[in-house]
Amino acid sequence: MYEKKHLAAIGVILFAIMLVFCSGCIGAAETNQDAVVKIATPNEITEASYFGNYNFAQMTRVTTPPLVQVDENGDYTGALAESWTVSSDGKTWTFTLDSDYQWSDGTPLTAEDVTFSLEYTAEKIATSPAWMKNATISTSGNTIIISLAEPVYRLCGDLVTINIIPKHIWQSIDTPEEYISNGPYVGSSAYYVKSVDINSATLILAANPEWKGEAPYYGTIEIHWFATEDAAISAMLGGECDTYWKYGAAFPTTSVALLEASDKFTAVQTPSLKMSYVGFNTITSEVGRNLAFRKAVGYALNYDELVEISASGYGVSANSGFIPNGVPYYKNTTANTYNVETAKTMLDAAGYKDVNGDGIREDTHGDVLTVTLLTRDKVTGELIKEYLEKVGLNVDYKFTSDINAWVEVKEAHAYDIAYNTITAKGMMMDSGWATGYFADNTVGTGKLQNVDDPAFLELCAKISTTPEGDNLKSLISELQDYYAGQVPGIALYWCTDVTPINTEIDGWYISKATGIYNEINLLSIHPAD
Amino acid sequence: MNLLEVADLSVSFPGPSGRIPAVRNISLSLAPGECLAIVGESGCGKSVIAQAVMRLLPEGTEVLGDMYYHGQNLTHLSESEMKQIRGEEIAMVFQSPERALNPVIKIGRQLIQPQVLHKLCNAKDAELRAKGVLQSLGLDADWVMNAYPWMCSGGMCQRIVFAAVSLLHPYVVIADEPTKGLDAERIGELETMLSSITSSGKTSLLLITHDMEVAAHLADRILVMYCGMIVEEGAAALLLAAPKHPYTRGLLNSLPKNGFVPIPGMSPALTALPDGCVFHPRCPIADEECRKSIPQLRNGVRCHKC
Amino acid sequence: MKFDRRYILPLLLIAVLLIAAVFPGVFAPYEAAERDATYQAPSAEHLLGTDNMGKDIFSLLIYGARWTLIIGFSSGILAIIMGTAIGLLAGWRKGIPDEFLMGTTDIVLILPKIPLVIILAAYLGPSPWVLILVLGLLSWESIARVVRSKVIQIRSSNYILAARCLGFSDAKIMVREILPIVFPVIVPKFVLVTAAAMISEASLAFLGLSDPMMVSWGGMISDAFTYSGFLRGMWYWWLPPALCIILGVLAITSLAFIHERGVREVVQL
Amino acid sequence: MNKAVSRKIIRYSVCLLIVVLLVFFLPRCMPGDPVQCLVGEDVYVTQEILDTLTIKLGLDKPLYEQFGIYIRGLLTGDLGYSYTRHQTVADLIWSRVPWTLLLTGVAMIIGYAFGILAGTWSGWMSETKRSKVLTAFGVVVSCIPPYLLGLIFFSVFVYQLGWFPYKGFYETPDLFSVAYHMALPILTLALFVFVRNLIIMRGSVLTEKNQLYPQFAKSLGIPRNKIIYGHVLKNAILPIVTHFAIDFGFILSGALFIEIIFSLNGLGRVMYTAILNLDYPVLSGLFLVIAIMVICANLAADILYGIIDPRVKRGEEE
Repeated sequence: MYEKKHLAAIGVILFAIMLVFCSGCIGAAETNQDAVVKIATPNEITEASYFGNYNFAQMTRVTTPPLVQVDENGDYTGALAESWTVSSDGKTWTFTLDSDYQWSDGTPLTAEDVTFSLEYTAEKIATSPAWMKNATISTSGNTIIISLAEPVYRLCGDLVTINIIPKHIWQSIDTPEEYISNGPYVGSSAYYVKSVDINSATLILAANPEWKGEAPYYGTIEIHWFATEDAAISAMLGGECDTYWKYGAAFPTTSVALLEASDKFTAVQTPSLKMSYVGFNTITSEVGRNLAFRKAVGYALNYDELVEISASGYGVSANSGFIPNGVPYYKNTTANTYNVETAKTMLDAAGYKDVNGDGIREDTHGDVLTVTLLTRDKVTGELIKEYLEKVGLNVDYKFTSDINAWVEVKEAHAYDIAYNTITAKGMMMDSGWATGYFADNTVGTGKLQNVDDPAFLELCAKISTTPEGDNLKSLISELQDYYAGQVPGIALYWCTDVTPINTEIDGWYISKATGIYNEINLLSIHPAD
Repeated sequence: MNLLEVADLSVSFPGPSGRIPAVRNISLSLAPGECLAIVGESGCGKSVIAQAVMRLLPEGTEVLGDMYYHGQNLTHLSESEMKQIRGEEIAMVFQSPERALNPVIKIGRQLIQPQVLHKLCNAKDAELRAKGVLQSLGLDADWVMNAYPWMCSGGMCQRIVFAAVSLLHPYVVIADEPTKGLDAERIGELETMLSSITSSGKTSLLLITHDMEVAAHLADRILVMYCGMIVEEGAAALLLAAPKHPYTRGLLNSLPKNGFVPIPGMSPALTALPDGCVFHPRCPIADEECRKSIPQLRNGVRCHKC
Repeated sequence: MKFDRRYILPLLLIAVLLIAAVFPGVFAPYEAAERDATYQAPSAEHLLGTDNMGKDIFSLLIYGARWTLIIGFSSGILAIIMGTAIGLLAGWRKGIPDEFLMGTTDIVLILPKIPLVIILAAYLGPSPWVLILVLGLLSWESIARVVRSKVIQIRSSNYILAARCLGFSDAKIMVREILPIVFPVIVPKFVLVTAAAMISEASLAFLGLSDPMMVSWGGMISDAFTYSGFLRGMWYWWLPPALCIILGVLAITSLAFIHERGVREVVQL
Repeated sequence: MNKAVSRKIIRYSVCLLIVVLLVFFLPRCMPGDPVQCLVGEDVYVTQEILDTLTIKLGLDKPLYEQFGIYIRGLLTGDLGYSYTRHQTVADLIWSRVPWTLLLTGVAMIIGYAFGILAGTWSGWMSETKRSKVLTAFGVVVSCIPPYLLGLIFFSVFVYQLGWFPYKGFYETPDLFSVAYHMALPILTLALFVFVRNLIIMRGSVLTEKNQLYPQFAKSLGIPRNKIIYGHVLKNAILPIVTHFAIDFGFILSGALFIEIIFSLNGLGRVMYTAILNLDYPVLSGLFLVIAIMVICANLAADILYGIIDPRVKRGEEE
């Protein structure tokens, strides 16, 4: 008996390894319909609306996968698409569908569904990427050809967020954002959404009977959402849930100590694509436009303490080139250093002197130099405020408790310095390499978009239209030099992701973009022997 | 045998500096069909006697002495046994009948409930009996039964309270200051009702009042109290015709028909009683002896000079 | 009037809080912004440990008294001024002010205060002043009522009549003769409003509707809740401010209770 | 209908009018673009939607016409549209109201029943040690803000002891599961209601105890329990009914906080999410609905008062 189990486990592990390297290959394991994995999350679904609720959309992505997804290294790998090619001019993208994916209600998944999904998203969803509106999409058998008006090389970055949905269900729904249903939702991957119940705060995924790929071990995946991160973590530690997941975020670093105290969980640390930074308003702010000022601020920030306090030690001081070590085309630029005296000297040199000797600097007109600091993180915001005050700046502290109020101030350019974080997904978006957070010609809520320098925007445009290769490499090197030289923002630290691993389950696969809640992981996890 | 016998009753209340004596060494008896009036100024402790007999005094009150009803010692009865005595055997008519009735319960229910609880009859009969009594008291029974006390006049409430008591056929009725604050007409009406209690010869009335005239009209015997003590007792006719104690004389002199002559001075506070005879500061004939020693009750009067 | 011994304990407690609020620097071992290692357990150095930013919790507790009490007392004072003025006017003048008072009573009573504060704070931005204004402006009605009835009761009394006959002006009579008499009845109302405002402040801080730069007890509890103080079992982080709120409110309300004898009024959230 | 009730109704109507005016004027008097204030701060809506909204709400017309449009909308149940949640505010609120009312209602029934009984007992036996302990407990608990009470209960009974579930109204939609999930939130709220009523009732009974009618009832041989719970309680309960006016608003607010702490998806969480997103239409609608609920509850209390106390004019004297 024992041996049998053992063999099965080895088989599953072997399969998982195989799956990692070649998704879509056929194994022999079977789904245990009674087995359940429970995931705790602080991401609340407030409406059972596939398009209307952001969190719900994130949680259903594994059941209606996009064409491509992000793997554990941050590279793109196939999801619904088995493979894809791009023409050398960057205008024609061809995707071949993986035949494993079939709709859970028995309807075959066709290229027609993909076309419908892309067009439907472009038409109905306000925040869809601009290229979609002008793209021509054609199909042939199980291939989809996207023809673009302008070359787009970072297309995959956008495609990872566009779910491929069943045409026969959605074509009759005219206002997708208002459509509410408690399920089931037809899915195409190994799982489909069986039900969502906002009263019990539970989303239930069930194994897709039509799935042609390797069968997952768990027949049911339950996602339970809680009022706070703490409640979710304590539910996990208390054994109510098997693991923890939060969209766009790793395990809260302040609670990692608890994981280490628990014998059921271990904390796995992985370098993250996430980071935090301060950006300057280089568009309308007088000090923000002053390079000397920006450089001086770079010396005023205590990077070590920021890692220690705002990341609870789970982070690494960044360098001025901004892009985290581990991201393709990383460049070793000068490291950020903390030196109050240098900062003061540089501010003096920039003309911001404390003339009247009251400890606060005056601007070039002789008025008190007031710097507006925008933040939505209480802890980091307070630290930065303190650092700025230490070098003699008068800080007007604008704390907004939520993203929307933050966005309002940001859009109005009513700040000089703003604190912000870059998500793993955000790092890849737009022209990639965090450019979307700076370029003022992008759309999106969480980005500062604080640079309108034509040189920068041109560089971004070039990057997005350059295929991978040496050309791109030199452009990205140039980009990092721009960050280091022009200082549109200062990287505070690169995050280290912590993922709680339940030692009773094996086969964990942690994606760079979505953590453990990804299609590959759901297929590979199985009970540990 | 006497219906009610109170022997050597003393009652004291807890005060901020020691106990306050309200009633001291009172003894009295009540024969069937008899009306005994306890007379005295406000605060002399006469109402305390009534509450002591009914055992209605608040917790913390010290009650010494014995009270016998039909030879049964009331002081030793449990609360549930006492509950049987109250209303059915000994009942009480309070002053200000408007306040004695529950304002938010219909009068009918207030008349029916006690009868049912004492198992005198079932609810249906109780209603009929209540209506009968109300009618005999000259009230519109159907209206009253469905009315609330606040809808009734003082006079009506008085009759209703009387009805509530008489419906239980008690053997002793204690009327506590029934005439306080009433006008002459209502006093007359009340006297008629009270005198009807003793008319059968079975029920006794313990009348507690400050009003000598009411006592004169109703009582067979009169007991005069001053500062928690009996100062004089005797048959009503005799006592009224020839009062012995100077206080009794003073009370009679203060009646309007006797010239409205008030007793000089005020009753002392119970916490600061004078030495000797408690009445001596107000007594016209007091002497050295009165100031020093407390007189004993002899031949129905407590006075050194009589 | 004899001094009631039961006043001693609550008054002492309030005095301690007041002193802490006025001179926090004297008692707090550290400055409010001073930092050390984060998430420390209580030690001789940090009596109640340190919070997520490494701030000394004991010092924060002392600094927190200030805003909590300012909000409480300012609302109380505002309500007192409104209530006394309207009550005096209504009781003295009868007529329109009186009608107005009786008419607005139900309305002011019914308006759900917490949701109102929330909607105002959402529109106007989180600020202690919104809280003070709303709580102060919506809590005057019970004060106005007692003042009014007291004024009606005494306005016909002899010495007031005498004062009027002597030709004193209304204003003078009010200030000289009536205010001292209504004063005892408004004191308990004042403390009840104060207590209610302290509770409301703590509740709003929990919703994130208080100024983040303002150290208050409600804010500390909210921080402990947000930065996993509960999860880490750091009771010394959230329990002391919670106790401070409870004891502060208790001390203040018990003044009213003792004053009113019958425990009739309840603290109003 | 008698005069007192009609007078109350007039006052309630004025109250409702004030609430409506507040909700109407707040977004329109804020600095900046009223459309943005009506939509909520920074949700992504296209200019096209903003333009249709301006026309629909008549924002280009004078205020009185806007008010007319607004009132017509209200009368047809239109509370606005939440662009952050892609739902009409009315749908959003009505779908959550039953749960909040369930929480509030059950907690109030428990809290009121036990509070009244215990308060009566405690008032009648006010000299006993047990009554004093209970009263002290009541006063202390009444000084704890309801959200803190919820936090403490959550921390002790859920975090530490694990006796109750972490979230949700149920696991599976059946009675047992709902009861298990709602037990702790209801108990928390009920405790809050309980102590308030305990204190009011105790004071009220203390006053009634010294009246003559309980003495008279006792002298008629009516047993103590019948006097306390039959006679005294009926009189002493009147201040509870009077206090209901203030209390219902507080209890409802308390329920909102408790929902937030216990992850119950009722009006409280709707409010919390709306605060986080500065979703003005939802906040305004919620305020309006809560005000209407409070007014209805007060109307009910007035009618109840008339039933318990036939002298309705006594309420006027108070």
